[in-house]
Amino acid sequence: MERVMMKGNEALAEGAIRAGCRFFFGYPITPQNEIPEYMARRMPEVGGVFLQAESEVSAINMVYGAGGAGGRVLTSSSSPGISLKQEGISYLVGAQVPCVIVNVARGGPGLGGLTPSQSDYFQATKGGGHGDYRLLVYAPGNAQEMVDLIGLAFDKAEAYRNPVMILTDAIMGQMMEPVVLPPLREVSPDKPWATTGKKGRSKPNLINSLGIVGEDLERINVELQAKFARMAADEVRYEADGVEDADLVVVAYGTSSRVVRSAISRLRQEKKKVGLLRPVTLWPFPQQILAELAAAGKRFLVVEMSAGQMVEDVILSVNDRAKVTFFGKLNGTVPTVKEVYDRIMSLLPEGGEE
Amino acid sequence: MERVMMKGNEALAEGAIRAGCRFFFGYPITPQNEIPEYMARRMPEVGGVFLQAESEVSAINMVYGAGGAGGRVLTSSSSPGISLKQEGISYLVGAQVPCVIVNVARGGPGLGGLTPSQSDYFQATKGGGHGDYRLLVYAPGNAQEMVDLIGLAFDKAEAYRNPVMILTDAIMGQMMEPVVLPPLREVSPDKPWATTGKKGRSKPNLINSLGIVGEDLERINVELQAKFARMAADEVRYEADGVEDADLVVVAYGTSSRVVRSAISRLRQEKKKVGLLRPVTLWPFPQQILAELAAAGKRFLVVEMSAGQMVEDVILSVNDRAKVTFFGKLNGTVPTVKEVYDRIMSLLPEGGEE
Amino acid sequence: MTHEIICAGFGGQGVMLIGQLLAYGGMLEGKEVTWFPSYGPEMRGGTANCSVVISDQPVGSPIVAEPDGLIAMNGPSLTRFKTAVKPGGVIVYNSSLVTAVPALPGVKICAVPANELARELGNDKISNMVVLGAFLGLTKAVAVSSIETALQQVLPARRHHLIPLNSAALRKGFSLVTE
Amino acid sequence: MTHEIICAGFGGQGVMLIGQLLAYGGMLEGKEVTWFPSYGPEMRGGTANCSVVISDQPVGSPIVAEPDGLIAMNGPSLTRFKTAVKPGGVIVYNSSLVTAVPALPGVKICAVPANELARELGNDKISNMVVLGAFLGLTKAVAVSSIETALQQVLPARRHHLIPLNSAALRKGFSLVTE
Amino acid sequence: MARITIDEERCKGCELCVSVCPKKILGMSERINSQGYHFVETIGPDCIGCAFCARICPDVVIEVYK
Amino acid sequence: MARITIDEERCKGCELCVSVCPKKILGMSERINSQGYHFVETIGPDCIGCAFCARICPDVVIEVYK
Amino acid sequence: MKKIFAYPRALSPKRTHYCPGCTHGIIHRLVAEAIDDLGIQERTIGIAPVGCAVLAYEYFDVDFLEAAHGRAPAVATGVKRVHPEAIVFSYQGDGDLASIGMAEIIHAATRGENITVIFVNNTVYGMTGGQMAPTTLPGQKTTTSPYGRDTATVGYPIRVCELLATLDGPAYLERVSVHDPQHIIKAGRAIRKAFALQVAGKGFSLVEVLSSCPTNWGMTPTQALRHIKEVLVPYYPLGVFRAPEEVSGDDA
Amino acid sequence: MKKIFAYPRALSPKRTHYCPGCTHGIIHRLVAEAIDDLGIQERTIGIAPVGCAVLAYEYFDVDFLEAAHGRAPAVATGVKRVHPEAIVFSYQGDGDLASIGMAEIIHAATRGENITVIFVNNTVYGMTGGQMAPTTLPGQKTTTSPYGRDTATVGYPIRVCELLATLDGPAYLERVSVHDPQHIIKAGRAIRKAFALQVAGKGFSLVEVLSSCPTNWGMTPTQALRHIKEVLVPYYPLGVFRAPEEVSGDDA
Ligand SMILES: Cc1ncc(C[n+]2csc(CCOP(=O)(O)OP(=O)(O)O)c2C)c(N)n1
Ligand SMILES: Cc1ncc(C[n+]2csc(CCOP(=O)(O)OP(=O)(O)O)c2C)c(N)n1
Ligand code: SF4
Ligand code: SF4
Ligand code: SF4
Ligand code: SF4
Ligand code: SF4
Ligand code: SF4
Ligand SMILES: [Mg+2]
Ligand SMILES: [Mg+2]
Repeated sequence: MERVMMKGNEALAEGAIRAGCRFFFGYPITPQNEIPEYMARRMPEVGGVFLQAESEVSAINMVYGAGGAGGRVLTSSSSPGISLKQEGISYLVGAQVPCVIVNVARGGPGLGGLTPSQSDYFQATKGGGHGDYRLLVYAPGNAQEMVDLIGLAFDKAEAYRNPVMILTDAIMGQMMEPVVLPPLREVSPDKPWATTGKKGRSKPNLINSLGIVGEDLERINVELQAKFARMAADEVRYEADGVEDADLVVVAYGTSSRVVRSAISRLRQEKKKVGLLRPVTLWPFPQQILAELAAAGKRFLVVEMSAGQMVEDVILSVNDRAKVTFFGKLNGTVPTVKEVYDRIMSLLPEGGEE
Repeated sequence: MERVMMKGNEALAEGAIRAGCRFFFGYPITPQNEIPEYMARRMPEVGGVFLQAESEVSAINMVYGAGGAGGRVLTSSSSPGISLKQEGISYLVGAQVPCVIVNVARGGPGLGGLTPSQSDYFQATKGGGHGDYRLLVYAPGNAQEMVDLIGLAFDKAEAYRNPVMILTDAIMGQMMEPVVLPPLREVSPDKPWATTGKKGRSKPNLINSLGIVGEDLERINVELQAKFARMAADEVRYEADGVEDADLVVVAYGTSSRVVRSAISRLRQEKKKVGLLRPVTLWPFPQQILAELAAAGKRFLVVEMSAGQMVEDVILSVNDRAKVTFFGKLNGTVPTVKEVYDRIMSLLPEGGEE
Repeated sequence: MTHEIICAGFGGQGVMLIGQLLAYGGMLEGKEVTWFPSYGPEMRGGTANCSVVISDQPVGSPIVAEPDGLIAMNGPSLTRFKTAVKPGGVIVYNSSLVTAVPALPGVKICAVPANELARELGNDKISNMVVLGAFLGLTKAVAVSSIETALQQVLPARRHHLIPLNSAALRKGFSLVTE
Repeated sequence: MTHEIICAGFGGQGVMLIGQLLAYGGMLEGKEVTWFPSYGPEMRGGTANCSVVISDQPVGSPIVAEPDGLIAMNGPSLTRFKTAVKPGGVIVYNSSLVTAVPALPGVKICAVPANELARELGNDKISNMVVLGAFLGLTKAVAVSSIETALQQVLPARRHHLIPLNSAALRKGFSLVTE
Repeated sequence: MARITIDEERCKGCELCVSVCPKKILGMSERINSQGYHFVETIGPDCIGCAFCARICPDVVIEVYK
Repeated sequence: MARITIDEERCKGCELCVSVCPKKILGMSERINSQGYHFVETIGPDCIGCAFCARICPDVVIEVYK
Repeated sequence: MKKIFAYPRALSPKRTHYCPGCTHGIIHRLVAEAIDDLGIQERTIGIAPVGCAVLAYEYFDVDFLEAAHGRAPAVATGVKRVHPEAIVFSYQGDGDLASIGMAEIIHAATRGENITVIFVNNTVYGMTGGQMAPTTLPGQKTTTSPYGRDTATVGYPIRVCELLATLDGPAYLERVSVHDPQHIIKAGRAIRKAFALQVAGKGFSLVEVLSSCPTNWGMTPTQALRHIKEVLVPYYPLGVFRAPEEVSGDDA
Repeated sequence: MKKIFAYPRALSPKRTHYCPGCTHGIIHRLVAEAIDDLGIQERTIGIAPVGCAVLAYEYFDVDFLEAAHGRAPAVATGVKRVHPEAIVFSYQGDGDLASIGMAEIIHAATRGENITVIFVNNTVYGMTGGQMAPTTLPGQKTTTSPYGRDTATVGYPIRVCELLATLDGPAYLERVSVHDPQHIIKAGRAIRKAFALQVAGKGFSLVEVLSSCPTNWGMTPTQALRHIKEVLVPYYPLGVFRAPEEVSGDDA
């Protein structure tokens, strides 16, 4: 199990290739350029296709074509580019085209900045595009998860015929960390629905999201909702660290969970009862464990690099606003370990404020 | 006060013109085409500009230019087209450019259908684009409100230097109803920030959302959040009808509120204690009144033409999941009065199920 | 008092217009009204229909699911909507294009050979007005004179010369069921 | 034991590389490590810096706000980061480009005339390695030999002929502070 | 010696075939099909099998034999 | 009789001016400015005021007098 | 007697939703005949646009994907890259291709993407009710140019073949019309050639077909064909704008 | 002695963030000089792109809007429609204008929108670290064409002036270069003319400037200028692609 140092973005790209991804369509944008650049070098080596699209809009529609035709396909971008893909994402869900979409998020709104951010949580989990839809959303917590979750993402995308999003950020993408790479997988899942040319089939295949008559559209949506319900039941992932004996559970994902982890490890040395609940899937959200922890009397601190987005899902899970406190940093800056440490201290029983 | 019959879309268009809107940029899409078509005829009559853009993406960026230059500017579209505008909307908020955006929503996801829908609620209220941002979102309940709220929308957009969205649907847009039109207003609000050419100013004006250094971006966001807090405090609107003595409060907006109203008026004749709470602003959401009603012991039924979106905000307001029931129709069909009636009956104490 | 009406037929038969006239007429009489079209791909070639509500109260849902009045200008429309009509309701249909005579308990059904009558008046295109006239005669939803005023507002000026003809068709339909 | 290090300098001075070498060396010694660059418009012309964490524990935040080690290749970098260094920490700076000698309570400060020393070795470009060597001598964050192994992996093959030179620079810096 | 077949139910009565038939042997029926269209019919015997009618028909109503 | 002025702090040491001066009287200084760039300096007296250096300078470092 | 004009195999027997006399139907038939002729039905994949041809997949008996408005060339690219041996075509209207989809068509063309584009130019947005298109003629009245297209404020129509002909990527570009049987035969040949070139791996091919929209032009179908002949053809000259040297003649 | 070459008034005194030797700086100066010459500083409004020139607003002493990537022509259109008397220009890179912004530039051009576009073609995405652009030359190595641009798989560069010259809308299109003082003078004249035409209400004008990116080309600034002269100019011929008859000569 050789460890190699890789940037998160490159680890993700190599992870995708090892998971059998052979089609990449994307458009340059900082801070995710390492992904297309890596793919440009690497895809020809494995007989895959790297194509730089003329825009994010075009890229997501190439993904729609490639995924609809049965290819294992990836696109990546960062916040403004992901906004441009919203129509396409809605189409992908509506037509049940599997694919993986990576958002290496940066600060917004608008042009914003190249600094890391977690302010695209709503967009990823509630649906930035139109219509009732859900993406399965993974939030890696380190470079190793960049590798592991992208592999999982392709499998899940195809199992559910639904796009899967990896929501990460500038820090996770730019940071180098040691990773262990899995072997190259050859995948050729059966996709009887894919448009390949009829090839003797009696009925042509169709990739489509049109329901001209209201009842047709309703039927499509009933089917989608049933699928989302299955995903919600089966796909929740999270990491719980020291939550059993904790008075306070800090909920954080991705980069902010790392800062929180640093703060908590200091606090633990000081014998404070603080735990970390790190959602790995942002949708479906780990509602149940949070509800259970709430029932067990814990209080919660949500730390995000945003004005407060995931905190809504925490409140919806805990169903008791009074138990939830929020600490956010606005796009552009990352909370320091000290800030988080201080905030937790202020919330602990012995911390004074209570 | 002459009443004239107008389609909702046309009422909205005329309302915009009477409120001083002189710039319209848009791209055709059903079921909102009456808006650009009306503008194409009407704008030249009032010395305004109607321009059909080459796409929704282009339209929203023309709006950015016109709004940034100080014009009172409108764009309209329907669900897929609104998805395409998400990057632009995020830019408009980031650069604090006032404008009004109309979504005459249709069924999704994807191409969906032309049937009415309320499944773009999340997109409108939580932010379909990237970054932490909010739009002021109005949901008209009849043709008269199409006229009145669009006028208000322009005033608020300029007061807050923020885009305002009108979220309505295919039924509200296509339906004809009598309206009373206000007189034509001449507006020339002072916009010292607008790009007009320096015209002797010592400092050039700049419309921008870039914060290259993290701290700059944080400052921009702190300013925006302060503005959103003011909007949240001052701009909530709703209609409460018979909620005081109600056991059950039905929460619904736009088209579904009309169906609910029909059902409730039957139920009232049968002496059932049912009230209607109709949010007129979807953001800021009428949290407080709902919290108060919950505190007074009411239960809630949320009716939406979606798989359940506003219901999250109702739960967040009420902060007690047990009190809230949801009835949704999936994109494509509208609940019938009878369906709503039956559902309410099943929830009333004497309705049997309890 | 609330009238909930569906007008349906082939595209081009003018069912949207008679729906609008009903709503407009209602408004002129001080009522609350809504008019709502079915639209979209159905419009093209196929059938078209619209819902009209005329009421003393503010109108809730503008979509009529269970009409108390149905105007059916062709066979497919009649087939599609007739069973939805509420007991006590009225159906007026264009018997020039519909052969089967439906029977529905508790619903008043009235056949109007509209194309023939319109042709007698010299213009095939006003068969919709004949049927509307008959509908008004049976339901008194709005007065014929209100529809005539509405015509002035709904028709573009270049078509105003057709108003007398439309009037005549309306009155012909009306008298057909009232005399 | 955790080392939190910032390497900073002008773009082109090779500060990113020495950061990566530190992280890579740490990894080769079985440690948990992270390397994180500052990037963006700053890269161009201006200053560049990176954070390195080397630890026995899984690394939390990869951003070093309060370093216990600072490598500063130029004046602006030293000015920007020196006050953040924790008590007990170490600063190694390139005295060829920095004139002012700072004094900070509880922080060990070491001046390395890196450009001169590099030039002595025959190549201006390896001043970064000289400073890194001195930093390793003072902190023992990783062994010089680990950095030498890391060089093999970090440098592209076409640059491997430069490894002996880099090695010499490292050792020169190391001996400067240890001998 | 040629003839055409007409799939009456597909015909939309657009009259394009009528307008191009060199022998002027196509005309519109008095009857309508289930879609409400007056469909096309042959009104003369002199078909030369030029297939102009078939080629211009947007609804592929006509097949030609020769 | 001509001369140029050099705004040393703006200079990025790109040497474009050096490459176009017909009189070869521009060269790079040993010194660096606050941005770390070796800036340009005049190394000869024969300026003819052709302004080639000024025109090609991307940073508008040079003004020319004649 | 032999059947000399038969219903194409690649066309499904369904009735179309097109308006009476709309030439979309003719173009569908020509595409189906080309597929039949070349024997490629089992490996053809179509991309339907958003536009009146949104339901094209109902009418062709081949695999299909419905693209977002204007994005058919990008979708076709995705499909073709996964199945280089498949024959991939998009069918697009003038609003779809020349307005919202302008970037996608230009870039597919300049990439020389080995696909075939059937571009139906009817100078108007048919499906959405007759709004102005990038191809709407100067002075032409539409629902969004109610006073006639005013070039002073909204500019000039775009000639797509001429535009694409400045690129190095395309292998074949031709503009045809379907306003009479003779031109329909020529149009059929052009469409067949475009597909044949793709089969031969020659790269990007596009056939622009001048088409009618009697509904939104406010004309009878016969008047509409005359309008194509008398007004459209003079503005949009017919002809070949790019052809590969290697493949000669109509029967390529 | 008189100052014969002075810092332009319309340029702010700030230091730019451009790399040493990057010709973006020269082009900025030429734009500022045109504004000075025509005396329009008080009524000029610029649109900055996303690209290396993203901070252009820091360097010009005129009102500015920052556009989303590729959308500057749409933003300029919005501004111009509100202030027809203002002089509106966009400043765009080749990725911005010819890739993501292709639809916007073509439609602004075909509308004959009375704006001026300064199009900086450096055959690469400068800001994001040297990825392939639509203008990247065949065989050219970039970070996303690491084996050299392969026309067989990613197609051919786009020549923007030639493309836009097929439209009826534009009033003025010229391609210039800034690789030596003589060409810089010509480029300055073209830019001045483009602005002058807007002042005269003649409609859409665009000047394409062949520009260097020493950083991403991996060259010294001097080598980069030689590369423009020897490699870019032959591929992208300099010259006027459209000029209004009414306005003649360089001093229009
Ligand atoms: C993103 C988006 N914008 C707009 C529309 C609405 N729309 C549907 S079809 C169409 C234009 C159709 O015109 P054209 O492409 O010329 O095809 P035609 O109907 O004339 O054949 C438009 C604007 C849409 N569906 N999606
Ligand atoms: C929607 C969106 N996509 C991508 C980007 C990232 N991006 C910024 S600049 C740029 C390209 C710049 O290249 P060019 O336009 O040629 O300008 P240059 O830097 O070469 O002057 C890209 C892709 C972005 N900011 N927004
Ligand atoms: S085949 Fe020719 S002659 Fe015969 S009906 Fe058709 S058009 Fe007329
Ligand atoms: S062309 Fe076809 S659809 Fe039209 S009338 Fe003739 S047969 Fe009927
Ligand atoms: S003005 Fe001419 S001669 Fe003088 S320094 Fe500049 S380039 Fe040389
Ligand atoms: S061209 Fe300008 S920036 Fe470059 S060296 Fe000369 S003066 Fe300095
Ligand atoms: S609207 Fe026009 S293009 Fe569409 S089907 Fe009808 S005639 Fe054809
Ligand atoms: S990256 Fe290239 S284009 Fe950008 S500033 Fe540097 S040299 Fe100029
Ligand atoms: Mg069209
Ligand atoms: Mg560039």
